[in-house]
Amino acid sequence: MDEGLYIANNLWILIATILVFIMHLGFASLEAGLVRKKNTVNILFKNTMIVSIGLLTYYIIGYGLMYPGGEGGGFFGFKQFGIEEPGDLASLLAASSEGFVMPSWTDFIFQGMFAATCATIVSGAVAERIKLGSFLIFVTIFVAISYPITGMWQWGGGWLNVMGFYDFAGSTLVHAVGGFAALAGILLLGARTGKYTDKGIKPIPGHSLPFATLGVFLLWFGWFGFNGGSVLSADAASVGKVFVTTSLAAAGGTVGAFIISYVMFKTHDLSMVLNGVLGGLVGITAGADLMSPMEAIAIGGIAGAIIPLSVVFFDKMKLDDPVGATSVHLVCGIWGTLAVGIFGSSAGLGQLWIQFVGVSTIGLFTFAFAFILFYILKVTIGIRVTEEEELKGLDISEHEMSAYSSSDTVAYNLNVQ
Amino acid sequence: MDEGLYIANNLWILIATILVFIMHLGFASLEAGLVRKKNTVNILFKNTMIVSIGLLTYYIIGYGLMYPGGEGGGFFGFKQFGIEEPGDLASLLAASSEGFVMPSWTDFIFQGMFAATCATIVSGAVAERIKLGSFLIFVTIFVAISYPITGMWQWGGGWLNVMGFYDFAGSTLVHAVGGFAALAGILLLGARTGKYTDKGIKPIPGHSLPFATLGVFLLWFGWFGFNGGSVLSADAASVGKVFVTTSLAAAGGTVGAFIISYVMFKTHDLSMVLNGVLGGLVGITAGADLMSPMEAIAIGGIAGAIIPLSVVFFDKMKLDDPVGATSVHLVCGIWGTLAVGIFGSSAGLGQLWIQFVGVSTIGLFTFAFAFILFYILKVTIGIRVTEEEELKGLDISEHEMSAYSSSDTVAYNLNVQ
Amino acid sequence: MDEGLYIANNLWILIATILVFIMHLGFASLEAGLVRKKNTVNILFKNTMIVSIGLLTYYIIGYGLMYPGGEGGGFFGFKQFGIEEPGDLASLLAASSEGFVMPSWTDFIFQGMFAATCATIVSGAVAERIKLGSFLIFVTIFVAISYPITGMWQWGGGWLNVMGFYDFAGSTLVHAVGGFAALAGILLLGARTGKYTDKGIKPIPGHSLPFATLGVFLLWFGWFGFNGGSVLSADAASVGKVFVTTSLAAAGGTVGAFIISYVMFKTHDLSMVLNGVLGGLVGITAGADLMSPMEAIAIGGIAGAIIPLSVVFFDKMKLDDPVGATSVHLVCGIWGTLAVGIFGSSAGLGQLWIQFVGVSTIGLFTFAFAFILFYILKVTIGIRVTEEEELKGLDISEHEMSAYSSSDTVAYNLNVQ
Amino acid sequence: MKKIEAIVRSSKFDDVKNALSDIHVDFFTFMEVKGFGKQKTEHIVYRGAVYDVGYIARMKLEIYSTDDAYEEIVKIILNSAKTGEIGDGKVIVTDITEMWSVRLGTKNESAL
Amino acid sequence: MKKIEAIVRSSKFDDVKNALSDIHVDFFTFMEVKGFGKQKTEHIVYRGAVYDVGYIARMKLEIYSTDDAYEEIVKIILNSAKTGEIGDGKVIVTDITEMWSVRLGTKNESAL
Amino acid sequence: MKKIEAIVRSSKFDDVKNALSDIHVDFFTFMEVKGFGKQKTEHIVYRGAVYDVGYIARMKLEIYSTDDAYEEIVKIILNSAKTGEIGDGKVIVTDITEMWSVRLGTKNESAL
Ligand SMILES: Nc1ncnc2c1ncn2[C@@H]1O[C@H](COP(=O)(O)OP(=O)(O)O)[C@@H](O)[C@H]1O
Ligand SMILES: Nc1ncnc2c1ncn2[C@@H]1O[C@H](COP(=O)(O)OP(=O)(O)O)[C@@H](O)[C@H]1O
Ligand SMILES: Nc1ncnc2c1ncn2[C@@H]1O[C@H](COP(=O)(O)OP(=O)(O)O)[C@@H](O)[C@H]1O
Repeated sequence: MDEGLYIANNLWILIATILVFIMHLGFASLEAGLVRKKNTVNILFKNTMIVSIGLLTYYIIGYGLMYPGGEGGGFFGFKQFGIEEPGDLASLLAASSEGFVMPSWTDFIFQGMFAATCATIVSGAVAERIKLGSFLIFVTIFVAISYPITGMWQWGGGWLNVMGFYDFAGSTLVHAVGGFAALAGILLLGARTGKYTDKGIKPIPGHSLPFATLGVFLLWFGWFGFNGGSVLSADAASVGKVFVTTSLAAAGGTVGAFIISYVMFKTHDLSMVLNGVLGGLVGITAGADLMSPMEAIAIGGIAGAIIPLSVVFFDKMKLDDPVGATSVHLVCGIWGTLAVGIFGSSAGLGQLWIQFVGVSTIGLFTFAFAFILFYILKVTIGIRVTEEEELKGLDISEHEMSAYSSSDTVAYNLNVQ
Repeated sequence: MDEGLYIANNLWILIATILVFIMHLGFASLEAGLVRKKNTVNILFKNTMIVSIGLLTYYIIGYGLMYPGGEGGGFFGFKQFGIEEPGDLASLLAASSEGFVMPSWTDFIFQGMFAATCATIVSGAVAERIKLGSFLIFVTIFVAISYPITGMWQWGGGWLNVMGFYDFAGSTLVHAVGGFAALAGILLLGARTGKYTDKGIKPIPGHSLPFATLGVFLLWFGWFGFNGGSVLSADAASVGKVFVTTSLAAAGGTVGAFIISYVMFKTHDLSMVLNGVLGGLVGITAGADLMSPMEAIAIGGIAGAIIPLSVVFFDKMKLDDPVGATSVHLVCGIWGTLAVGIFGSSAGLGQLWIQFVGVSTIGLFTFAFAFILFYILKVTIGIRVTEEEELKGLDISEHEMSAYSSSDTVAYNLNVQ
Repeated sequence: MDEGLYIANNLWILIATILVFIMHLGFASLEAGLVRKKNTVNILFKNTMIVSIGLLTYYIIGYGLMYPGGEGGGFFGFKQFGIEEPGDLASLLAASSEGFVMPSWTDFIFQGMFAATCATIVSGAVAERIKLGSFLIFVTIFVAISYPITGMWQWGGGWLNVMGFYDFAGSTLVHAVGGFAALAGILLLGARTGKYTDKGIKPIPGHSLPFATLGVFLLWFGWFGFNGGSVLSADAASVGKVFVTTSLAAAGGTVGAFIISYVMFKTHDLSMVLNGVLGGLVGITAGADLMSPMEAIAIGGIAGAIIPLSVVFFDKMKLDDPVGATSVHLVCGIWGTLAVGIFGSSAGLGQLWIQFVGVSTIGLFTFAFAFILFYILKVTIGIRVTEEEELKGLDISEHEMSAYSSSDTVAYNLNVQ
Repeated sequence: MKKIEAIVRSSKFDDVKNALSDIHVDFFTFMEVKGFGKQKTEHIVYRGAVYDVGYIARMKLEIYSTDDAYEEIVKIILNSAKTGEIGDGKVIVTDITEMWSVRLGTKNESAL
Repeated sequence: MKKIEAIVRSSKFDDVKNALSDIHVDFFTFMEVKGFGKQKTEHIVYRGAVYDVGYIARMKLEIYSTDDAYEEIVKIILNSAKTGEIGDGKVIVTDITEMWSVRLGTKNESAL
Repeated sequence: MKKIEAIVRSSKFDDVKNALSDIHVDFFTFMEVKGFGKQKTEHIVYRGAVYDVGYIARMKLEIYSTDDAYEEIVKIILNSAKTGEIGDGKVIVTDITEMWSVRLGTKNESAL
């Protein structure tokens, strides 16, 4: 491959890496905005730790588990601890004669940013009541082991890949995986105190919708890298197409959630529309390169429309998810995976079945793994803070600090004399 | 064209697209910061909807209106609904033998991000009193029809282009267009209740200057894509130059607004300096590729200096603009357009005249379109909320929610027992 | 050089420029989050001015001082005011036959974004008590003169470069330089009123940890450009490697600060972990291209572990630094510089000595320059606000405004009737 | 000496203040309070669940006055705070045993 | 007429409110206050320095009542706000000289 | 029983608190209030328009005390809150009819 072309391809993946990185800020902002003031430090702390823990574990064993090399088609494999150094430029160019092959640095860092993402999804769903220590242990093990194993099934050339499963950028492999783990956590933790009362559901509004909105825009921003980088080259036609389908699906999701939430609730709930944007993005992720613009709008629009229904459904089931992570990532992740069998160039009953098999086997494995892990933590060190700690807020009880301090005995106001 | 070169060019436009996208977050943050707490959800909601509506309408008809193809030189044209798929890479490379020709995907998504921008400008100016429904209808029609028509006159090869009008990245086509529509809205809506009293002008400070500052930095960040992408290739010398002129103009705008607002008000008003940054950026946009660094500093500096004067002027005229959108986008947009005839490689009386013709015809058309559209909405469904709704805030009256909820009956403080 | 390759290289430096630009928002957010509410406008104002002043002075004389050209090896030089225009593409390509040579536009704007960074570091350390006017004068002179002179010693081909000093992206040249200037400021200003009392140290918590967290993520985001761009080309292997080492060092810093601050304080202090992320990033900056992933983790981990120790140490010395800038930038900057002699491909006692000489001579010069400049300001116009102004907050006393206004006589609450 | 406490609508605060100012009562203390009363409260919708806020934000004024002046002050407040709709609030008067000016160290009438 | 002021734990506010509601005392005013008392306060850690917040956030209720009803109200508050741990708070009763309804312009009992 | 209410400068709050602590008055309730008075308020400039904030943020302390102790408390507040400049605030004393401890269920002196 021509050096200029190689460099341009590599450059795009590196830039996509940066964009996926900033999705962690997107998640942190969104989740911080949707929890109560008294749990803000806690959620920010978790999200800061997650990205670092994710990168370290993915470096140490995750990458080796996810890309075991060899013949492929398997269920489990492991190559090595750490990653190999790439060769020099000449050998990289030579290896890329048939198409762009990334240097191992680039491949690792791009994939590493993805890995931590799925843990971040869990963080929002279990917010406001989980013990910090248990959560960090869960995340470390989950990202180190579970995520790369199911990832290998498809992206590492494993059995699902051989079977013909299609998941372009991770509607299943990242989003539904995060969502299934979140569901396990929600089930074992129980709802936040006071959420489901005899008199019905008590809404617990987030403390800062500006931060939530900031988070959603940053996620959309990062999604250009998430989906666009998943082309795995800077191919002029493909990346552009993915940008178009991704954006139009997000736009469709916005409008879908806008309409359905208005029909259902007779008002304009910003938190629903924000979830709708994300629903559209998650929905298109499995088939972003297969869809026409109109199909992208349809997939995104349906995903957005699902959001208010799904949020209400989970609340009916008393599955308490402060940020709507299960609706966005689990439900729309499943929808996006199946949509590959319904819309676009691969549509067909056969493909739909394979998609179903893919998302359900990965879902089962992930759910079981997460459930058992959370369960072990629950019966050993415990996963839930005490009711008193929950009432005070995790910021005081876990961090002994407050997100918005007034640092003087009194909040000195505008005109202190 | 060499494949590596083609890919690199295309990559830059895609990255510029992402940067222009994040300007929507910039606008949302800036506007949210400069309105009152009680209208924050409303402004965030509008800005979230705008970007999605803008992309959808631009896909459906906007792009076809703006780039009708054919002979050019006209006032109006329409190619088709939706966009054509680009050919394969070979045909794209072949088509680019004389210079980089973007794949249609790339072209559409880059242009689509611009389209929604001008609607966002209106949103800030009419904030805190406009009805949500009427605003969304306005934006949909305005972005779908008015923006692409005037856009075609220049960028679509229309009559202004043939005449020699120059507007590199849209001081007129985007910013002044947004500003003229904003002015029509302000005129028909009237000022916020309580702003202009017998005793003089009552300032209504924004509720979060940190968010406003965040917005301005994000806008500057995005402007690298807005102007840099408007080179329409990754040409090494041109893009670099545009980065330099854009940044120096922003720096000039900062200092210009700093000095003049200190001279006028004897204090350091952050909101003025932030508007000054934007004024400098809007000012350089028409001629970012034509100016030397010193000329860029001059254009930006003058734009920044205009800001405090313009803000005071509009207030004297009782034209109530909560975020200064008319000063930044309309006044500095006009200034930047004219500056192409005064500074830089195209300067000259002839060019100045053409610039004047361009900005005034586009201004007239846009103002008339927006005025009529707002007027029809006013006499049919109404455009202004009731005084009671305004007093309560649009968050409660239009969205039945609050941007910063304290979710418990009482705001549980630091040390709840 | 092939045109496609040249364009790709240039594109990366331009993108890195944008990333370094957004670090200014990162600093602004971090510092705003870590000061008290009543000083928020002030810190945002300073950070907005700094980036603009930095770009303007760097254009006018800074670049000429830092890259004087000529034989090299010197202590001081000056080429010219402003920058030369680059030649046309053909001449650029010709000049790049032996390796990528940036067009002057690109080089200037990339370097210009760095220059302002070191001033931003000072801004945080002297926050909440310095006079606005004096600070702006300091920054203007410091960035215009002191930063480029020491920068020249290494990056401008000066005596340290000849001697074999290594500072890849500026652990010393940017971060320690900012830190030394900050130290001079802290010494001459004294601590914030009420910080060090008879009864011990009174903590003065920041008013918004969400903003502080936002800032740190944006800084990490920007650091991909800061370090990645310092490769000075888009070389596929090098940039990828720098991304890996930079990210793993940040991850190491997070975990290092997490562990040590837990051991020391028995709690999870978010502000410490955030400083730990930055400590890791500063630490890897001098040798980001020389380290293996494991070495990067070690360097970052040690830097993160240093943070809590250093913060406590400075507080014991009664050196009051509201944001921890001296711990992050000065201490970890020195650590990172020395680490080049301890870890990685250049490690060795000889190199360690040279690293020591480099950081101490630059430190001495910078500290002396900053101290004298602050001292002159102190004895002439004064550098500290009055105690009354400090008590009221700088927002009211310097800006006559408030960061979070409730714009009505009373803060109209949720349910105003 | 009397202490007058008035709980009024936030939206009427400026009117009350101006009316007091017209009779040269320029000194008083106020604070934001919340009230449960006959007036129905707003409802809020969040993620599909509707709830009543349950209380209404109100302003409370405290005015220290002489035994002679208080009746007029009460009258002025009753007039200026009135809308006639449910939710107008209450005014109460209590006796002050002693009142001091911190600045002057003087007591009662002379402390005003 | 009596004015009852109760300083209670924030966490007991809902219980007090419900208990009052059970005896049909639905009208009152409340505000957030801070208290120094026997109860030890939380400590906060920030950048290595530990400090006590020094005060505890509490809720203050103000209820205007007739001379007949106030004893029951006080009893209900004493019961519902009690945890038995240090920090439960205080209830005081003072005499109201006059009470007015802004809406009705009526006085004392008829102003409730 | 007496109730002492003091409206003081926010900047004097810590001094008052320490002075009270010196005479072993460690229990009281306080809140942030706003005051209109003789003291001129700050002005704010926003986008070219100047305006007076119109009120000044102050702290209000409420101390329940025995009939014996209140005079000393008042004296201590008057001393410690004083700057001598306009704006120092007021202290008032009213009679409490009954006072209860929620925790102990005891009344008056024994409720402190
Ligand atoms: N008995 C009471 N004790 C204390 N405050 C009361 C009482 N009754 C009413 N209030 C206060 O007055 C406000 C208005 O009362 P409401 O019953 O809604 O209307 P109205 O005053 O017109 O009868 C309430 O929100 C509450 O703050
Ligand atoms: N003498 C007092 N004057 C005013 N408020 C008081 C007084 N004593 C206690 N309080 C209030 O009651 C709250 C609880 O008091 P505390 O001494 O902690 O517990 P307890 O009420 O169980 O004795 C305090 O935080 C304070 O707000
Ligand atoms: N008549 C009054 N009723 C209630 N509060 C008052 C009264 N007079 C003064 N205050 C309170 O005391 C504060 C200080 O009063 P001011 O007149 O400014 O100074 P000084 O107390 O020194 O005379 C005011 O801001 C207000 O909160």
